[in-house]
Amino acid sequence: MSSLEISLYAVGSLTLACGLLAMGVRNLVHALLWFGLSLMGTAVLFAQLGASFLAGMQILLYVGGVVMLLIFGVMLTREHEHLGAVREVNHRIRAAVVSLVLFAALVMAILHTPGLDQAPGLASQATAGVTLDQLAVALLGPYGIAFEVLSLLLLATMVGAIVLARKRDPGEPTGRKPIGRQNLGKQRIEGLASPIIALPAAAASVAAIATVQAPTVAVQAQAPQTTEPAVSEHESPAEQPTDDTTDAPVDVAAAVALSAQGDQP
Amino acid sequence: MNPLISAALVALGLPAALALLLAVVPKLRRTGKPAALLSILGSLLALSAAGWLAATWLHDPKQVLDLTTSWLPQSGKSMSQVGVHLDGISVSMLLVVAIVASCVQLFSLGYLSDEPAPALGRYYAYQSLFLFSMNLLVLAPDLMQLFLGWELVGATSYLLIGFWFTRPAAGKAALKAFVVTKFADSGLILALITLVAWTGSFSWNATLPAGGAEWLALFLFIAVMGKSAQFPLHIWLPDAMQGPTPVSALLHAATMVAAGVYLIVRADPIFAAAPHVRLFMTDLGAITALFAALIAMVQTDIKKVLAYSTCSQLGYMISGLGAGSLMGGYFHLTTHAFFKALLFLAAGAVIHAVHSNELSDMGGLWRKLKFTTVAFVIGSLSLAGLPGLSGFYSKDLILEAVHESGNPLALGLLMATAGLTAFYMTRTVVKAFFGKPSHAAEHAHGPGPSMTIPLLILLVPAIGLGWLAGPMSKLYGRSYAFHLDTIGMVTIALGLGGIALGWLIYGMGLLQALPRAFAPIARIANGSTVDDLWALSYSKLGMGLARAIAWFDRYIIDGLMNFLGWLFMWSGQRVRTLQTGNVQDYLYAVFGAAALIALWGGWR
Amino acid sequence: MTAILLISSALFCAGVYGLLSQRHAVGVLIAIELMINAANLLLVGFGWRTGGAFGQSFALFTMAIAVAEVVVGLALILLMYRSRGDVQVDQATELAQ
Amino acid sequence: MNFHDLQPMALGVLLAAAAALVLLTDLFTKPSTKPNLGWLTFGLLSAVLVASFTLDLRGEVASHVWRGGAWPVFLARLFLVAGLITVLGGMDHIARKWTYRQGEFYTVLLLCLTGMVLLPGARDLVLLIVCFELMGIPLYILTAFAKTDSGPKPVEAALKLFLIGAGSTALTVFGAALLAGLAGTTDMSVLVSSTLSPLQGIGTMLLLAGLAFKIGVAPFHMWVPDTYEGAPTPVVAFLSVAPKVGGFATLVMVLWQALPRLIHVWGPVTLVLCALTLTVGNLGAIAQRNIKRLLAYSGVGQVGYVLLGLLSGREFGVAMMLFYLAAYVVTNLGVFLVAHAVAEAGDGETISSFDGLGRRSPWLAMSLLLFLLSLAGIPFVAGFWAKFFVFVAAWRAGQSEMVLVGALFATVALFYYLGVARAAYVNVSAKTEKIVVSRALAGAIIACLLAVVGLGAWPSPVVEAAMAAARSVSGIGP
Repeated sequence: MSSLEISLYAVGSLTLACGLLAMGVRNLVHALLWFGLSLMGTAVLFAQLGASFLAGMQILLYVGGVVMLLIFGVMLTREHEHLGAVREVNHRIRAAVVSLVLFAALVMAILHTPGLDQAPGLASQATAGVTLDQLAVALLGPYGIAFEVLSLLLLATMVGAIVLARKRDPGEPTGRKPIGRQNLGKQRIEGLASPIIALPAAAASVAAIATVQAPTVAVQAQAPQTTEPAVSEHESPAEQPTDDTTDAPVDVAAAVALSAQGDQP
Repeated sequence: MNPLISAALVALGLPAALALLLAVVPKLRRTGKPAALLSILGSLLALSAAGWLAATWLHDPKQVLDLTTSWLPQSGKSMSQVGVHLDGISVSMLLVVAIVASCVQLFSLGYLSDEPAPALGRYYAYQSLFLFSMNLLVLAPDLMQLFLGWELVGATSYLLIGFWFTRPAAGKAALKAFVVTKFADSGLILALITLVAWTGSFSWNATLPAGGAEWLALFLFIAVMGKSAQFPLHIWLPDAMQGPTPVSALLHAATMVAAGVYLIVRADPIFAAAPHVRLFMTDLGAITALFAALIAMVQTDIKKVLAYSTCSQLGYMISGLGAGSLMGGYFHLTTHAFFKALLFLAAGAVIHAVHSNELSDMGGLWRKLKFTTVAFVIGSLSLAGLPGLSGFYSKDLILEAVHESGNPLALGLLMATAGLTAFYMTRTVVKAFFGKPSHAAEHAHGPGPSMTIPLLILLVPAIGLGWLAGPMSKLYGRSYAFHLDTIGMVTIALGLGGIALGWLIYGMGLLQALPRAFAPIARIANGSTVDDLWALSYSKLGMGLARAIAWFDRYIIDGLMNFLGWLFMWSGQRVRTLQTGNVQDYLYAVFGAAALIALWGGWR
Repeated sequence: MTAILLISSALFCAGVYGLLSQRHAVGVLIAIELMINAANLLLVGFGWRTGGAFGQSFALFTMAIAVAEVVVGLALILLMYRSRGDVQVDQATELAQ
Repeated sequence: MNFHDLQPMALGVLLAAAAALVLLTDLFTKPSTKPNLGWLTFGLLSAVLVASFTLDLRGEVASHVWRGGAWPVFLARLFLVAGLITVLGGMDHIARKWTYRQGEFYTVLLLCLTGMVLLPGARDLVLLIVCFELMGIPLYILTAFAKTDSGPKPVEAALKLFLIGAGSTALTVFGAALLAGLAGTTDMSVLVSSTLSPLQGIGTMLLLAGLAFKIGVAPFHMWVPDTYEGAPTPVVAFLSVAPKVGGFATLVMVLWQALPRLIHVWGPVTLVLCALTLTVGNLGAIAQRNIKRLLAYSGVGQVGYVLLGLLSGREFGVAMMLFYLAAYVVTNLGVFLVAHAVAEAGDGETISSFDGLGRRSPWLAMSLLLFLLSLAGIPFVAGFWAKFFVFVAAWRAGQSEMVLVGALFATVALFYYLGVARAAYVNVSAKTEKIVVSRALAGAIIACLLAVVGLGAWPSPVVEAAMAAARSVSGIGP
């Protein structure tokens, strides 16, 4: 067993332990913190495997973005007061059975698959790792189309998240009473509109970061990759502020109007 | 275009055009009478076209004419042909359908005179649709078009059984007929699938792989069992009597139920290569014949008697075809169509007169309905196989064929059925037309001309068609000359015996009649013992057996279908309760299944 | 490579366990993220083994997809909170049978 | 890469541009004129459909990553027809209920269609998954589009779809990661070129499980009845057809094109799933009282037949599967739109809400009857040929047992389909007023009706097109 393997096992088992704790503890905020640690552990694993850019992305996107968003989610739905985040024992046993069956299948297959540890690329390139340039070329080369489609996906997500999360549609008359069982907490929910709008920004940052690489690639590959992809590629970053600016003020106005209304009776 | 083809197209297209007209012009449909007259005119024109065709073919039986266009072209070649195919077989069936349909449409005018005008218009729209569908089936050049007609006929049957849809029983019966025949139709669909999978077309003359013909014939026969009401899929037919009586005459006695027999005749090349299926057909037909005849003995509803009698006669046809006698099966189809239509229409006249289907509400009707009585009696005698009437010749042909095929079991069952048939028809005749009139029968009124004329028309072939067996056989590409041998004489004896027995028991009253008839024996055998024994054996054993079989039919065969329905319903409920609404249970199912198939994937 | 495969399989199965045992909607989301994270680890591992850029590129796309799903999921959780007043996934059983 | 290089995937590019156009138009539209956005979308979709006939869409994009030809074009037309009918049928509902967020609705719908249209051409696993997600994520959004307007049900429906969908995505990604990692590439044409190993089997199975969720194969179908019941009907109409077509297209590409060498792994599993799906779908539908739940289960049952076509082998089976999908799209959209029309008239969504429909609105009832007959596979409407051809394909592939099982369940299906028809024609209702159907919705129903009857009377052109599409897809790959 090489030293790399030993360290991989060490970090891996820490990561796994954090993951298991995240899935097992009763307090949801604690679970989130364990989850964050597990993600960091994964980032370390990435770095050990020579994927330093991805390790950075992992920290930036997951630990910085997703975990924070999820904490927002927990806070805003005020569910941190409820501690019963996990289900009853029989459900947990059921869940454990399923995951153990799956794990058994995977382990069995891993142990029966020959040649996993002796691949051609393992010795030569692996230690050097994949350079950022190589990654950028791949992202805008063979994966260029997928990249464009991804930007459409993020656009759809953004539009959808905004339209679902906002309390009131722009232009909608405010006379209607909100439908919902829990009217007490509604003022506080208003605040959610803006973080939810901010979420797509985080999502779009993947696109943005990768876009940074585009000029380099264009120069390096000396390919005429200029005109068309820009249409959809710049769509998402371009669209986002527009939506932000139009929706947010209206939303805030609506929120103010609503809270005023809610205060009266 | 050949004028003969044009005539066939008239017979096919005119009813279709009328049905379409009545469907899309509600105003016309709602007028009732004019719509009815239009439809009758259409059927008469179709009849004259069919008559001309039949006359031509009687003159030149070997002629074959086709007008087809390819449908479902696939990869360069054509899978299916639609159009008309005229030969002796299709032309003779066309004529039978046209005659019976015209008579029934005419008869309905009087029978349904009390219906509101929109309902009458609707009825005639269905009638025209039926005529079109049946002609489509009859003239089909290949199995696909036949299937099209087959399904349309089924759908029309469904509509007509449920004609009085406000009666819950009618709706239920229509649904039952639909589901049972649809179940059987999956056999036909399987046949289509296998045929096209093996040969790439729907022609029944294609060369099949080894053993293919047996499978194909089996699938086709499953469909026939449903459509032609063979045991145990006959259960829909008695219930189908919920429709108006002329409908029963047309669809459920004379033409539609015979479509199954017609299919076997058409697909003769396939059945000819399937000896096992044919043996099965012979036996099942004979079983159905006896089974249904036994049930008919104890029915109290005049239409149910005729319905079971239809099952029984269809059993004859199937048995004959199974024995390899195309002529016998097909000729019996033809004669049966006429005399059974006659019987049903006469029964319709009776029902119209007394406003009841129950035999107990009838009795002594011959005083009031003299002509109807004559028609019904002649129809019964033809059905019972009295020599000289048409039913005798066709039945004799079948029995001869079964005898020659060396199947003594089937022959015995069919012979017994011949006696029973005569017996239960005598019972019906006596109960309905003779004896003491019931209250309703006292006030019965005679049928109008629109009801008597069809009876008169149908009387002619019911009596005389048997004499035409020779020329008819040429249409089927066979030859035939009547000769009476042992089988025929035994059949005659059985028929006469059945009639005599029925007359003794129901006409004269058993308890008075038997002591006198068996008096010498009774004296020797110590008084009234034989009498009692006979009474006992008859009432306890004979009728008991019939009742037991009727019970079996009602609760076991029918019950089996109901049980299947219940089983599906029950499992449906179980599937429903799986849906707890808790998304985690759903996730559990999803990931449980994923884990299991992953286990499989890793193991492989 | 076996090490990476084992670790990521275990992480994935931990996610499956969480998915089936968490009752809080955010908890379920965490579980899903953990599973996708395991897939990413697998991809990076395979990329390291083979030496191409495909592993890391694929992992980047997966990350973006995961983030998009979190965004939509949080919006839905918010809606659920508004309409029901709680976000316990096992309590939302209005639609059943 | 310049614009001409993208010509084969022009339909996707056009749809993305259409989405952007609708979004921008929405920004500059006053609320009073927003209902025109529906017509704008309809026009744009029609234009793309026309473009699918006029443009030359053959060839490859970006070195084998995306390949055009008859296969993606056939599927794109199916998606576009589904989108057009959904937009037409749902237009009034959307304008009335969601007046101030119509623009977003149509944008998301168009983006979803973009994902679908791009999906069948993908020859790269990453692109395939991204397109699959572009199809999937907008559906979560559309399902939740009613938000809290009418109680918690729509949200619950969307949440169930989302949670199971996201879980399935994780499965898909993990499976794809295993396969791609072992092959050392994401190019689908060389995904299984090396020696076979158990891990590849697991990867295939996890990928299959993830994809099976989208098409509602039992036991991955659990979300289907709940989501169909809770979500807004026009969305459900779309959800019940388009993603299924997309899911099956993906399955064809993954199973037949990329992993044909692993047929000994996925073949038996798919067969078992097919039988299970037929059973669960058809039995589940029997006991339902809500029309949307009934149609949900019936849809699961229908998936069983499509799966049978998929299983039945490369060219003919896939072609017959495509024809089945085409028939299913128009039929199922039609039946959902009729249910929508009845529900819009305030009669609810139970089966008894169809009582007396035959007398109240004869044309609506007749359309319903024809759609139901088509779903039941009764001659001679579209659904009959669909079932028939699939059975022929299955028989030719030696799956005669499955043909018998399928035929049996086709008879069982009559019970529940006729139950609805019976409500419309036999049952009596106290209500006698005619059901008012808006012109757009009526147009959508008539379009479906014409397609169902037309495909029933003359299926040949679509059969030929499906054959061509299937030929073009099976000619590629190992």
